[in-house]
Amino acid sequence: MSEREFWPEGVERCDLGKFLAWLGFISIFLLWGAYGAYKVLGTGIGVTALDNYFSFGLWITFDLAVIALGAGAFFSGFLRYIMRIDELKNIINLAVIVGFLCYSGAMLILVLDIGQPLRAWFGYWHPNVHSMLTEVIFCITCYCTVLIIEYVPLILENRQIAKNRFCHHLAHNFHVYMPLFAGIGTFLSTFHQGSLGGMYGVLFGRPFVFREGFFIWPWTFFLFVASAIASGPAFTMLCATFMETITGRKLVSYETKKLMGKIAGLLLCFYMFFKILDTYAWAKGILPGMGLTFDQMFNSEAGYGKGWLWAELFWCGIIPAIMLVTPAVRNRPALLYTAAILDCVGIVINRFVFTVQALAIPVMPFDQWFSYSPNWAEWSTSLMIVAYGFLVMSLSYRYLPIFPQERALNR
Amino acid sequence: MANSKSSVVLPFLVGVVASLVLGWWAFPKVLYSQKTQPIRFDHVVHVEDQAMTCDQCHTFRENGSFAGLPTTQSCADCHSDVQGEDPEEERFVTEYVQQGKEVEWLVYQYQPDNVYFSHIAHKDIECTKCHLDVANMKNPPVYYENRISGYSKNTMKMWECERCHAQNGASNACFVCHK
Amino acid sequence: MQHMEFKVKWGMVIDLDKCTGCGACSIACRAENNIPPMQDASNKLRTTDWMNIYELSNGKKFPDLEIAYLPRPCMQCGNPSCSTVCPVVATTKDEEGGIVSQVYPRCIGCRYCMAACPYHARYFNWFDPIWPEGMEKTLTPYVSARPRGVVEKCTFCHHRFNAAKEQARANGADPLDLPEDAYIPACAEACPTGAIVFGNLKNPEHRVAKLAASKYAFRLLARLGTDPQVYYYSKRDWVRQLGDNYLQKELKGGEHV
Amino acid sequence: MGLDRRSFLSLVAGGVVGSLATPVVWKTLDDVSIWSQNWPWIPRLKYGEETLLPSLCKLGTDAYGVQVKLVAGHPVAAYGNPEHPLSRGGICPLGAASVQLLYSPSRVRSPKKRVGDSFEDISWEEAEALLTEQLKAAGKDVALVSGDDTGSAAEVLAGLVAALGSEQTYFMPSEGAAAAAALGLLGGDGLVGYDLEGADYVLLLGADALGAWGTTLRNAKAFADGRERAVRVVYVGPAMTATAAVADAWIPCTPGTEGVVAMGLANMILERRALSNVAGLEQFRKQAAGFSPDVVATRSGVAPETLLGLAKELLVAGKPLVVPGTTAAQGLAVSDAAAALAVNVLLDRINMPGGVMVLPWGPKVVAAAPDKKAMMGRDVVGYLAAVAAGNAPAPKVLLVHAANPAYALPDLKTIQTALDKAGFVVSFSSFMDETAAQADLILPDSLTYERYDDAYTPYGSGQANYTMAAPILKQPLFATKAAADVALGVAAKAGVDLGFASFEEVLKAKAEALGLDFEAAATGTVWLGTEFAVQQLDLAKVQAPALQESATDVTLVPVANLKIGSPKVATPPFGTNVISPRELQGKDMVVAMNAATASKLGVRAGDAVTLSGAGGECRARVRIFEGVVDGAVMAPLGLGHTAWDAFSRGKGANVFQILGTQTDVAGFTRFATAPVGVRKA
Repeated sequence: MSEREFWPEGVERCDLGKFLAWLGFISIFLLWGAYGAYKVLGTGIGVTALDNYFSFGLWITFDLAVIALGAGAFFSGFLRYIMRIDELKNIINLAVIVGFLCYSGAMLILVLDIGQPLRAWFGYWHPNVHSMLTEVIFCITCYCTVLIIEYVPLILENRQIAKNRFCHHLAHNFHVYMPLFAGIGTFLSTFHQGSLGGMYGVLFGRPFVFREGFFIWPWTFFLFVASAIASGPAFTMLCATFMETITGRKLVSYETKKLMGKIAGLLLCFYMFFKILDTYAWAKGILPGMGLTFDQMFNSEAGYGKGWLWAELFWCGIIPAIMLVTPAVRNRPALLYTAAILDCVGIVINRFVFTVQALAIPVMPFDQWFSYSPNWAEWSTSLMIVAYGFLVMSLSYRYLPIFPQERALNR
Repeated sequence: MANSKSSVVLPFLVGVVASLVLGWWAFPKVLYSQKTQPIRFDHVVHVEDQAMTCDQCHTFRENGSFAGLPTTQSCADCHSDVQGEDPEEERFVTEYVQQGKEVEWLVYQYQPDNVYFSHIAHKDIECTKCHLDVANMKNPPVYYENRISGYSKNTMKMWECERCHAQNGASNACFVCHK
Repeated sequence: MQHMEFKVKWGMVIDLDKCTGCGACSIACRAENNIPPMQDASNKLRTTDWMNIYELSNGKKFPDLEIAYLPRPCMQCGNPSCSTVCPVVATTKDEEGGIVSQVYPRCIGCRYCMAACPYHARYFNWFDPIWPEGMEKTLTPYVSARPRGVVEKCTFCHHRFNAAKEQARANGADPLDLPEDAYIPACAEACPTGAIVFGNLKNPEHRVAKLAASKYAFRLLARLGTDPQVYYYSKRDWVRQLGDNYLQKELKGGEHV
Repeated sequence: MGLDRRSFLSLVAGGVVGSLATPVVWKTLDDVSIWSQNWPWIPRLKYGEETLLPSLCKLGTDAYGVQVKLVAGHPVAAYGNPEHPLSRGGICPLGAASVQLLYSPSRVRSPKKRVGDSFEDISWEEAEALLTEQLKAAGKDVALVSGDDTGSAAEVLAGLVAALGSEQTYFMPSEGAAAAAALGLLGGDGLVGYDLEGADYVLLLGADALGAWGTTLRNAKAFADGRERAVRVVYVGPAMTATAAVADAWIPCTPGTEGVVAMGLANMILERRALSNVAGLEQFRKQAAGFSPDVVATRSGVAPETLLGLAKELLVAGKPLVVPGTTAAQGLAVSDAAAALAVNVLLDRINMPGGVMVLPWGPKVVAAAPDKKAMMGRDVVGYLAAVAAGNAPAPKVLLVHAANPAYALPDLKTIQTALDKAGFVVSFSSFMDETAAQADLILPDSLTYERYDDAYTPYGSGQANYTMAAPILKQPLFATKAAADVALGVAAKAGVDLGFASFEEVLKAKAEALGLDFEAAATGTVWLGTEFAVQQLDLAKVQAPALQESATDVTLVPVANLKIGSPKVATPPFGTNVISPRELQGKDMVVAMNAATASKLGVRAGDAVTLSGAGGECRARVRIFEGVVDGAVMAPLGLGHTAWDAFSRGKGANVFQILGTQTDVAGFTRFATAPVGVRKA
């Protein structure tokens, strides 16, 4: 049986040697990251650049960013299965895999990031129901399970595996129940995206992120949900485009991409509206209430200048929002992709400043600004997760029928 | 079809039963190592024959802390020389008293450093509520040590402490028992 | 977690007009609480000092400069920002006396509490603790040695509270009605100028209660709503003003401090 | 029945399902987490009976009572001793770290003999025999440098050296010696003390009383009590020291001009108060007249109205007290001390409640030993400089006790030359300090907690006092021995009779001489003297401080800081954390200067600079700090060790290296401040 027999039916893939060379290239990062992980788990998190002021750093930023960007999975699922936007079937498989990679990758990083991974299950056994993080732990692990359940039928659809009748039926049954999982996933995902925002919003000792509440949730709860669904679809679409560039094959129709861009654009408009309102209310209400001013929240010498804010709100917020809702822009691939990239970058900046800048700001008047930049141990392990994503995605692309349009588009 | 069914169900049941046996019977045997006390101390001789009370050896100090096990010094108040026939006593006198060494007794209720337990706060409770009833034992029981955690098998788990505290209206705040 | 009220509220008043920044409190704390020594302690973002000493300045030019030293233990907040966020209930404020607990064997090391605490009172064990050979024999029996990967902080020498209660029980006294000075933390005991005063804030007879009620007393970042059980005391206006953030217009009246 | 793939998978699946209903997974998960809570490589705590024993802390220049907490007979922590008059429950940073210091990696754990460039462990018999042999060969060419000017151990060692026929017995520099010399200059006799508890106005002329000067802990308690009584404390000095930070006022003055300020005050007081019954008043008045407010202002930077304010405050105060001193807690000019003493005389503050107290020299029990007064009157820096220059014969055997002259003396290059010239250097150091590291023989002293120790009236004490400490530990932790016991043993071997067989006997004799019960003393009873010798002071003999401007623009102000260390000990392991970035950044010492000085020198905050002085050069980083007078650079003392251990070695620079010396009156060397050059590194 040749390796070709494992490919999805009727598609072309690069030759095995080239593919293995590609995997070898990816493995360099995996190995480097594995070494970093070994040092972190073996000697302690002290090998990173994290410290008692910056207790959160690249890892948490990375986690939050990928979880936000991975929101394409639950939101596309929601639109496809619950809202019945049929067009999305062309990209939903990719969205699921991207989502799975983002969430499982974030969990792997968390294993490194918590000081006592052997006790990680305490979050279940001894939960503090008042902690937003508890909610995050519950929802993320549950949702990760949902994503596995959504990913499994894709694996079972491999040409050879599907020959097994049991697997074939199993995959089919999974598909039948997919709306249910999509529903559960939507519920879980909305909550933990929100809880991640809530995690920051409740920090009343951190004027940069603290927000007043809406019922039991601080504003950031909703802002994080909105920002995640505004960037997730764009990221999924970018992933598809990126894969097309690498493989040189057309995988998703431009119509579908435009639709994803439109969805992202509308949501981004929605998000930016509230984000700007929120920023204004924060600067005018919360900060003065704490005896602080807007200017005190920024320090360009330490690397936390207002540039980040303008980049996040204007260049990577308002601009892509306008671009994405403008049909003329959406019709031009280069502009669509640019807008999508800006959208994603904006959300990453948001997660970065909430994580790092929030901690850099001296709250005690006699304290000072400090800077943080990640070191090799954090980069290597984060890149390892990226490499892991590439690895799984490469294998999935090569062997699983992810893109229903691929045959037609490459005829 | 019948054949194929049995080749699924039977092995499955075998697997279940085998793992249950291994898990409930063999696993505890593997998990715990057995240790014996360095000296075969006979409580009965002291309690019944010599009519000693628990607090003659297991004393409170002036500051309210609990001295726990007696030191060799305090045993030597009586056992400066061999008193009886017991070869273990003789061994105690020659190997510990005469050499001024402390006996490394194994504590069945050993709690780790992160636990704070005040005996004086519990002094109205029967010792045997938590401790093995060694006062009625001629031979010290076997000490089972968990190979993974290093705990004694008899070490009370937190939920047991908490249950009793809850039943008696005592605080279950973390710092009541942790340090 | 709902706000709990206690009959006894252990508190501290630190007189910043008496603190010379000598560091004895911090070292006494280290010895008492088994914090390992550090060969290289120059990166202050990585050191563990339950009692950390900040230098405050009025920011003026020579010769009008004034400085003050501010020792910062855990504030044992009445409304802690840290304990509510802990996902595994490793830190709580639930014991009579109001000391915020930190239980090392429960902590999973997520450091969320550190992100939450605006006082930087919480410290992470970045590596396993190391004592120079033999020095581990000087570990006190009071506080368990912490492995890497868990967070720790000042506990007002909680073990001394326990010891005082044991002593009271041995004396046949009420362990929850301790006389003044029956329980004081190592830092307060060590302070050469007696700048650190400790006692029950709810007992009007205790010196802390009197000092805390003074118009010269203030608390760090009080307007955030943390409700600390540590008070500071200074007759210098500029020192009190540095205890919290104020907008320019608020300072003109000067009534907030 | 063959086991095909399907049935194998079923078996495994059954096994998995079944085991979920057993403790295997759950118990293992739980036990693994418990294991993570009690990792075997994390040290376990030891439990046992707790005891509290009194002892002494002599790690700084102070000597005060502490209490050591023992658990099951093992020391775990040092606390202040509420019963001790010099600490009253307080403890200094070195004392707080003292128990852990017992296990410092730099402790010398057995006698060592130099072999080429390294050391060889030897037995005590061998070590004592070697010393005996060297002493016999040296004849009377023996010298002693001791850093313990309160204890009887130095008396025993000095007794040995004197019995061998040598007068070369020295203490390390101290302000006590300078103050006593100043008193002597004015015709007085005794140790100088200050009744800080009784004063209602304290003018500190440079003395960093709450930093590292004198009886620091007692000063702190007196200060705190004084706050309650509204005692005003004014600090005059070149930098914002620990004392200045909490004093009621800081009056900046040009470094080294505290004596000038004192003379200026004397001048103003003389103008405002009619005095009689003061010997030598007229001659002194003439001297003081040279220190007019304008002259003082020019020289010291203290404005005439400020000076006048001080003078008035002194005159109105009921019990004012003027205390001379330096930020370095050593190297004080005798003339400055004399000037301050003169002000106290003018205010009639000698042997008055709240004034300057003249305390008796302690009893001497080792007959052969030189009088402490004589020993304190000798200047070690001058002696070693003379040895280096060849003006004095180099000792064939140099005994170094409780001192680290290779680190803690000014003009280190010269000192080094002298040490190199010494024939056979014997260090009694407990630690591998700089002197021990280059000694020919190390006879490690036990630390106070491991042996008998005592202290008689550390400098500054308001009344004479004597504290004894019995060993806390039954045995020294390592193969160390009390230096005094070694000296007594070696004396016997060398055929010298010092009259005692052991140090314990010396202390018994001392207790007896003071009329103190030995057992009581050994268990913490402190003897307090109540006699103050009547003094006939003659102000005519005051030698006023020189008035000429210093030659350089910039002056170095070294500040002693107990948290960094003392002339005796480097930063202890438990002390590294309290050293702030204001003193040490990475491996660089931080020096402070105000913005005006920095701009004049063309340096900015964070710049690496080279400091150069008469003694040499060192590297530092600049901190802009407005708490330093114009033209001064403040530097922390106690950094820059080259020996010791990783907790102190290679951190910052040793300021002693660059400190030059000036010859002062009464044969003393002054080095509290020194000219310094600053340039970008």
